[in-house]
Amino acid sequence: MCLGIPGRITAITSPDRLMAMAEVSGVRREVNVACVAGNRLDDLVGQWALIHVGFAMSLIDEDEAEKTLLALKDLGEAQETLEQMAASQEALQ
Amino acid sequence: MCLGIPGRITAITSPDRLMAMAEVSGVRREVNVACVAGNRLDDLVGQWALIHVGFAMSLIDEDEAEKTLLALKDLGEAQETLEQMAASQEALQ
Amino acid sequence: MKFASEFRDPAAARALLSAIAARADQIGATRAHPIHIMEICGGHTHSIFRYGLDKLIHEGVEFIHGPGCPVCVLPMARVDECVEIAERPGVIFTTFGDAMRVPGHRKSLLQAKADGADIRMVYSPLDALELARRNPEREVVFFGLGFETTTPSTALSIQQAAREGLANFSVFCNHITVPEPIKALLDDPDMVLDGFIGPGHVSMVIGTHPYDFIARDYGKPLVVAGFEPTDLLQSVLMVLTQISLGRAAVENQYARVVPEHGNPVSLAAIEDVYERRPSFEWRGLGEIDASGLRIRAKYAAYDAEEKFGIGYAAASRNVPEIEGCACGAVMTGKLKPTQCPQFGTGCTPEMPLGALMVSSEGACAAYWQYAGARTAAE
Amino acid sequence: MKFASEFRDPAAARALLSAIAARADQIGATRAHPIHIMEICGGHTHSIFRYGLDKLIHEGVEFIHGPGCPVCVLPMARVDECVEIAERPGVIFTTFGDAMRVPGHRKSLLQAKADGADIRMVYSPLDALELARRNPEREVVFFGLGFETTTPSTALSIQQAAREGLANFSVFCNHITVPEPIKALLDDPDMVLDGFIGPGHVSMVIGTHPYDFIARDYGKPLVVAGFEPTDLLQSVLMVLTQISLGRAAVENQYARVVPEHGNPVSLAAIEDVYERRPSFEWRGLGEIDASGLRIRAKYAAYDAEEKFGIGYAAASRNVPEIEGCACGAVMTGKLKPTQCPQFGTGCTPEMPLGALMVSSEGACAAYWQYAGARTAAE
Amino acid sequence: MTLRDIHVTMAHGGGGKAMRDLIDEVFTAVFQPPGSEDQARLTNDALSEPGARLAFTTDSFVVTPLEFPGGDIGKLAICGTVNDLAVGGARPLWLSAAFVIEEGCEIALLRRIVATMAEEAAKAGLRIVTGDTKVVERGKGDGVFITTAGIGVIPPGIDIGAAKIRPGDAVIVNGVLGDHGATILAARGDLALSADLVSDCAGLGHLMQAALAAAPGISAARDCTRGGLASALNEMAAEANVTVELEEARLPLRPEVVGMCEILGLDPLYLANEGRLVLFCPADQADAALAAMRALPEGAGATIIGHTLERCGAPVTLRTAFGGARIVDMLIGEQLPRIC
Amino acid sequence: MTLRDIHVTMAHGGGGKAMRDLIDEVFTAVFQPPGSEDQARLTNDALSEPGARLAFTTDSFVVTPLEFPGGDIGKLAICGTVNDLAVGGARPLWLSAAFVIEEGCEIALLRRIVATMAEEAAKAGLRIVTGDTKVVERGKGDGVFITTAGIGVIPPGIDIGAAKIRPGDAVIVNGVLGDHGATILAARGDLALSADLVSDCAGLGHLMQAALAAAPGISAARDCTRGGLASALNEMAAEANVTVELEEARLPLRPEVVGMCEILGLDPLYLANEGRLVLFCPADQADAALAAMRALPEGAGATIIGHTLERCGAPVTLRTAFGGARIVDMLIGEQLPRIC
Ligand code: SF4
Ligand code: SF4
Ligand SMILES: [Mg+2]
Ligand SMILES: [Mg+2]
Ligand SMILES: [Mg+2]
Ligand SMILES: [Mg+2]
Ligand SMILES: [Mg+2]
Ligand SMILES: [Mg+2]
Ligand SMILES: [Mg+2]
Ligand SMILES: [Mg+2]
Ligand SMILES: [Mg+2]
Ligand SMILES: [Mg+2]
Repeated sequence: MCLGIPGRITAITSPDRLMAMAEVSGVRREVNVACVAGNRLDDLVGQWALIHVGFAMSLIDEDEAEKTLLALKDLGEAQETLEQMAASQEALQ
Repeated sequence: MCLGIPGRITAITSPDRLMAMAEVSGVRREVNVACVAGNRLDDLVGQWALIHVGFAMSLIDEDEAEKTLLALKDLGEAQETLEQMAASQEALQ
Repeated sequence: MKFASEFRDPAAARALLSAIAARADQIGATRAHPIHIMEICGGHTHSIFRYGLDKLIHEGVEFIHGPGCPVCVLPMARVDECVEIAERPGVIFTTFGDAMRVPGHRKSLLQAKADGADIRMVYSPLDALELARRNPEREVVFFGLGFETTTPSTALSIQQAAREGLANFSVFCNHITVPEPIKALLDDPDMVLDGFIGPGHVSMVIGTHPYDFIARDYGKPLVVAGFEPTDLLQSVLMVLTQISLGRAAVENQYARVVPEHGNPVSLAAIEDVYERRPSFEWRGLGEIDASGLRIRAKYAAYDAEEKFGIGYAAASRNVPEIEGCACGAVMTGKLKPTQCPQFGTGCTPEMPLGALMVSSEGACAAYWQYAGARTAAE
Repeated sequence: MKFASEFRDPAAARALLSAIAARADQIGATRAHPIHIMEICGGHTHSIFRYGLDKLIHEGVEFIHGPGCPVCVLPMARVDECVEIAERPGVIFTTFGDAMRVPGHRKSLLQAKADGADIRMVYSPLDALELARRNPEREVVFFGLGFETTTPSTALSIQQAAREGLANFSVFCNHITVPEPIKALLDDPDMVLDGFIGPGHVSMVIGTHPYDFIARDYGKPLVVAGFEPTDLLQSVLMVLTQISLGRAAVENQYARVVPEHGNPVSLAAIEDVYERRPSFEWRGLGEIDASGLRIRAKYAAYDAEEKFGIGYAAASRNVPEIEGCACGAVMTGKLKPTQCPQFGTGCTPEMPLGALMVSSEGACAAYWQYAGARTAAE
Repeated sequence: MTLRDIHVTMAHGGGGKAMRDLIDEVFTAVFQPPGSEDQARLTNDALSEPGARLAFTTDSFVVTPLEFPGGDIGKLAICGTVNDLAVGGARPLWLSAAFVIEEGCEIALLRRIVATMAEEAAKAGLRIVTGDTKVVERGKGDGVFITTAGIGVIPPGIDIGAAKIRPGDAVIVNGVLGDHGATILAARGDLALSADLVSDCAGLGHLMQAALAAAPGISAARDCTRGGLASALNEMAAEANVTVELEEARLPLRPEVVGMCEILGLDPLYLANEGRLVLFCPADQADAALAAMRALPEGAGATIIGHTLERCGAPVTLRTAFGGARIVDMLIGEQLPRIC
Repeated sequence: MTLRDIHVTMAHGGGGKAMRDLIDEVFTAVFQPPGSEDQARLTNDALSEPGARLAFTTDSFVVTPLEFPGGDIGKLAICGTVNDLAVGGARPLWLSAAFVIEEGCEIALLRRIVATMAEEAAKAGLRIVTGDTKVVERGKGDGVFITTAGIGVIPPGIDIGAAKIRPGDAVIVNGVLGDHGATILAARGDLALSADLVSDCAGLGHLMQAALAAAPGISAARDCTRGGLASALNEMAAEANVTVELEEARLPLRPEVVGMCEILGLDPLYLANEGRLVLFCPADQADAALAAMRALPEGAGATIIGHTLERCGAPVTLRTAFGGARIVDMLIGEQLPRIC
């Protein structure tokens, strides 16, 4: 449910209707930015948002994304260590 | 202008709307008979009428038709006589 | 086909042609100095060419093709109005097939249909009524076109709509009458006509007396004629006979269909539904007094002019007709179709300039199609 | 694709799968006695099958596919009403593509379209608004369908229509909410679930707190998750970790998109436009209290139920669902799709019987299409 | 039978299982084309005979209503292409059939049409070897359109065509004219006319072969479809630079067709036929051609309707029963019913 | 130029002069078919070579919009039929083209379409030898539908087809997938999406000949049109009774196509292509085939996307980049955009 996809706001197309152009992998669509519009609409340009049925529903928090990826990386390294440990243990036996 | 064609009334199809079936050389069409309806609609059945744009506009007077044809026939015979006379006159010369 | 094929008998035709030739010679008619007989009705024009009567008849008898094709005399501005109505959203515009190709200034109905207007060909105004019944959410407009023959059918359809209270049916009324333009022609000082073949189906409705003035006031014979070839030839013979006898009367060759006083039901319907317009424009002939009918106020609900705010007013009629079109001169017998500078070049049946090229009853189209009087294109 | 491809990294996935396996072993989860984790959202179901996660994950972890596909849970009677509205003359019925194939008692929207209804697929309610602007003579109805994620877009569109005074736009509102059915599932005495993957895009709107009751009152962990494969695996790991630690909390794996308190603009729009219905029917789950939204009286002009006189009333809901359909049992995790007697015989994606076979997010269709769990037909 | 739908939906054109089911059950099961590749692979000995030529033709078929007395669009689609091959002296071998189906079309109707096609193909002695289906949205089609293409073989030695027509040729048709056009006019219903008429739709392959065998001097032939006899003759006479003189009294016309034309102000010479051909042959072979044609049901009404002259004036003229003469012109646009 | 109309009217389909003018000026003047009889008469030496077979195929083309980035319906109509011949190993020789035109269609548009067709036919080295036009009323068509049929010759010794596919064959496509489908989705405008995409529409006759010359062991080929790669593979694998295993990481996809699919919830494997084929060849000839294909512009993106196995489970499976696996099923109906 609720197919959503990250897109970058590239331009404000109609300030009074709160419409902006969003781009997903080179595909452009005009979207409504009411849900993510702060005080200055122009600040949206360049930002990433989660696009759903023609609406920018939420700005994507790049720091949080980074944190999630870091956690994955850490886990990967930990797993590697674990696996190496398991392998050397096996070798010892 | 005013393409009209003789058709035979074969049945009354809707007495209140004054509609009847007319037939022209085996082609049937429902026509309005308001213009030719006398007191008894049923009397129309079997009669010939001049059909124009879906209306029976005039009943065809068979006697008059006969008279016209007779006149043509007479003329034909007269012409023939004339021609024969001309021919024999030529032959005499 | 009963009451038709009997009147197509070649033997009878030969006799008639001989008799006509004899009369013509008797009068002294020659190719150089022909007798001019106008067949008023486009249906007669059609029969003449269809059966090749123009080539069979004595060379001293020349047919002049009159203004009796309602499609041909319809002014362009009126076609424009048809298109305007037909293009309104929600409208189903119904028309007889022959009106589809008449050019307007912008386009014909055929082109309007191609451009998306919902235009339907019908055989009868009854079919338009039926469409209105079946499509209550649409406005069905019938293009009322024609002379006195057709006029009653539209009137009866309007009366029927009124009886049923069919609120979505209306008629764009362009009905016109025959006697008035004939009078206009006769009043033309250049007029060359010697006699008339009268439209049989018009007289089936109005009888023969409306033509009395032609014989009485202008001294020209008129014979109301049927549409089969021997009908036509017989009528020509009757006209020639009158001429040879120095008479001028209204005679009825088509008595099997035409009652002397016309059809009372039709006349009553016409009287009930229509009134005369002060004047109406005829393509090539201009405005002619009292020659057009409009729908009476009591039937205003069925009058497309009222419904769509398109009133006929001579004042708004100043949209110019096409330049270089000689339709008027052809229709009045002053020019032959082939003498029109446009014939076959600017004006062909594929791309008609004048209306006489549009309908196969138009004199120019008949010359082109049946008589092979081609020029440039051939 | 930024913010997407990074979360599809195979190496990270491998690490997550190992960690999951370790946790599962630690808890003692086995194929015979698995941990049941429900992914509530159909989008998650879709990702699981698209990336083959069901086959990659430790055999002691079993995904139970929840009621989170709005197309799947739509009751048949409601589809019938869609068809009824769509078939009215003058209506343009707009819908998301996935709702086209859902069977009603008489027909689906796809069939209604084939039968002549003017039904158009749109990507956004904004496109429906635009259709209304461009077709002022038509009634444009938007089929409002979806959970809290989609609800604000419809609300904002209604507000926009109101601002513009677009009289020919309305919404057939079938929006439903996530927490209520979860509560209903948890109240089921046969319930076997050990934890939940929460729908990330719903929480993007409503935040994470609406799920607090799950941890607090029912002692089950819930992790709000993103839709990329590592998002899902990471969330599963987080659930397992909670279980292994004997904790039950609402956690947010999808913090890059989901703010703790949701989106205030969306929430305000929802509050402005909708109110809760006393209850709403879910296919397979029956009536659930306060689980559906309707349009408030102040926006009645934009409410298709008002406009077309189709009110939702539980009383009129007694049109029976199809017999033999086990959708309810599948949606509550009691049966696997393949255990439904209709699966693959009476019910296939070409001719779906139950809704879980219609949408590619439905558990049955996913089993059929992606997992190859074919039966009879193969 | 996995196809449970009553009507065609967009799904049946989507390239997936629904489409495959439709094609398999409705089309392939009946036509039984050889193989299931994207192209039929064919061989025929007659094609490799020295001097043999391949004949290739195509027509799209659109008609309202889709079913009418005497046939349906499927019968038209087979006969039309068979005839376009036949009039060139070719023996029809293979046909392709492509369908553009409007969303909402009844599947039962498709089945009936396909059955007619198979039957008519069998009569003509040929196979439908390849095909296609597309589905268009409602309002973007009209039930079904069918396009057939046909391949035939013209045996060595046969070389007929309008350019071969000579002054003095007899002009022959195989039966009454205009039945198809008049039948469709009535069947369409908008003019509310009815008549006991049946379309003349028929395959003329065997007839043409028989005529050619009996009268090897046949110079040219055409089927008289859209635009009727008049259009076919105008085209041919123009190309041959002759004048065709028709005799009105010899034109075979059913009374109902004449009646329909009188009512609507139409000319039967322009009415469409779907099982009528006009052929030209030297006067001294006309009797042989007639006899061969009359021996077959589709040629039972074969008759001479005129002859060719050195070009004089118009390409086609008509001597009226009446003794007059007129030009039979090419139709301008479509024939529109007249009232006035 | 006697055709002065801007738009097509019913008159242009009526069988008369208006129709002849349209056909002469818009179609015949450009295609220049041999002769003006109802059927083209053709000869080609390759056809009478012993062992040669005739290939015959047809497709109807319907597309909205009629013109789109990278092509128009005319280009589709030529390339589609060329490709259906080519994938059977046939050398395309002749085409027929039948047009069903909606009343109101712009004549200038027809001219553009016809020009594209002539150009594309020339590229493919073949002639459009016969044709037809019909006009349907507004609301009973959709601008133009074109049906082409094609005749080609399969040289002696060439015999490829799905039934010849063997386990271990490499599966090759000639370029990125789904460009056409995504381009049309965007061009249609109802979803208000735009992207700098261009249809992949192309004739693949030369490409297929080159591949066959370089890799004579090629077992089978299909163009991946409606239903996309997934549907072509499902059909072929089912017929060959093998399993095709695709590798997700090797599927060539443009970012814009992926983006469009992500936005709409579509799967690019089901998007239509009009210049893409999938071919099967023994693993040891794959490099030769690839090299030959890459030497031509329409094969520049040729790449191996998977291989065949003895049948195990589903006909087509996909190993995700991720290490998982899933079935790539036949599409059910049409692919509908999802939101949820
Ligand atoms: S040729 Fe054309 S313009 Fe001239 S009179 Fe005839 S119809 Fe009018
Ligand atoms: S197989 Fe069909 S009926 Fe059974 S649970 Fe799944 S969707 Fe419902
Ligand atoms: Mg053809
Ligand atoms: Mg043909
Ligand atoms: Mg032909
Ligand atoms: Mg095909
Ligand atoms: Mg239709
Ligand atoms: Mg094909
Ligand atoms: Mg193809
Ligand atoms: Mg193909
Ligand atoms: Mg043709
Ligand atoms: Mg259209």
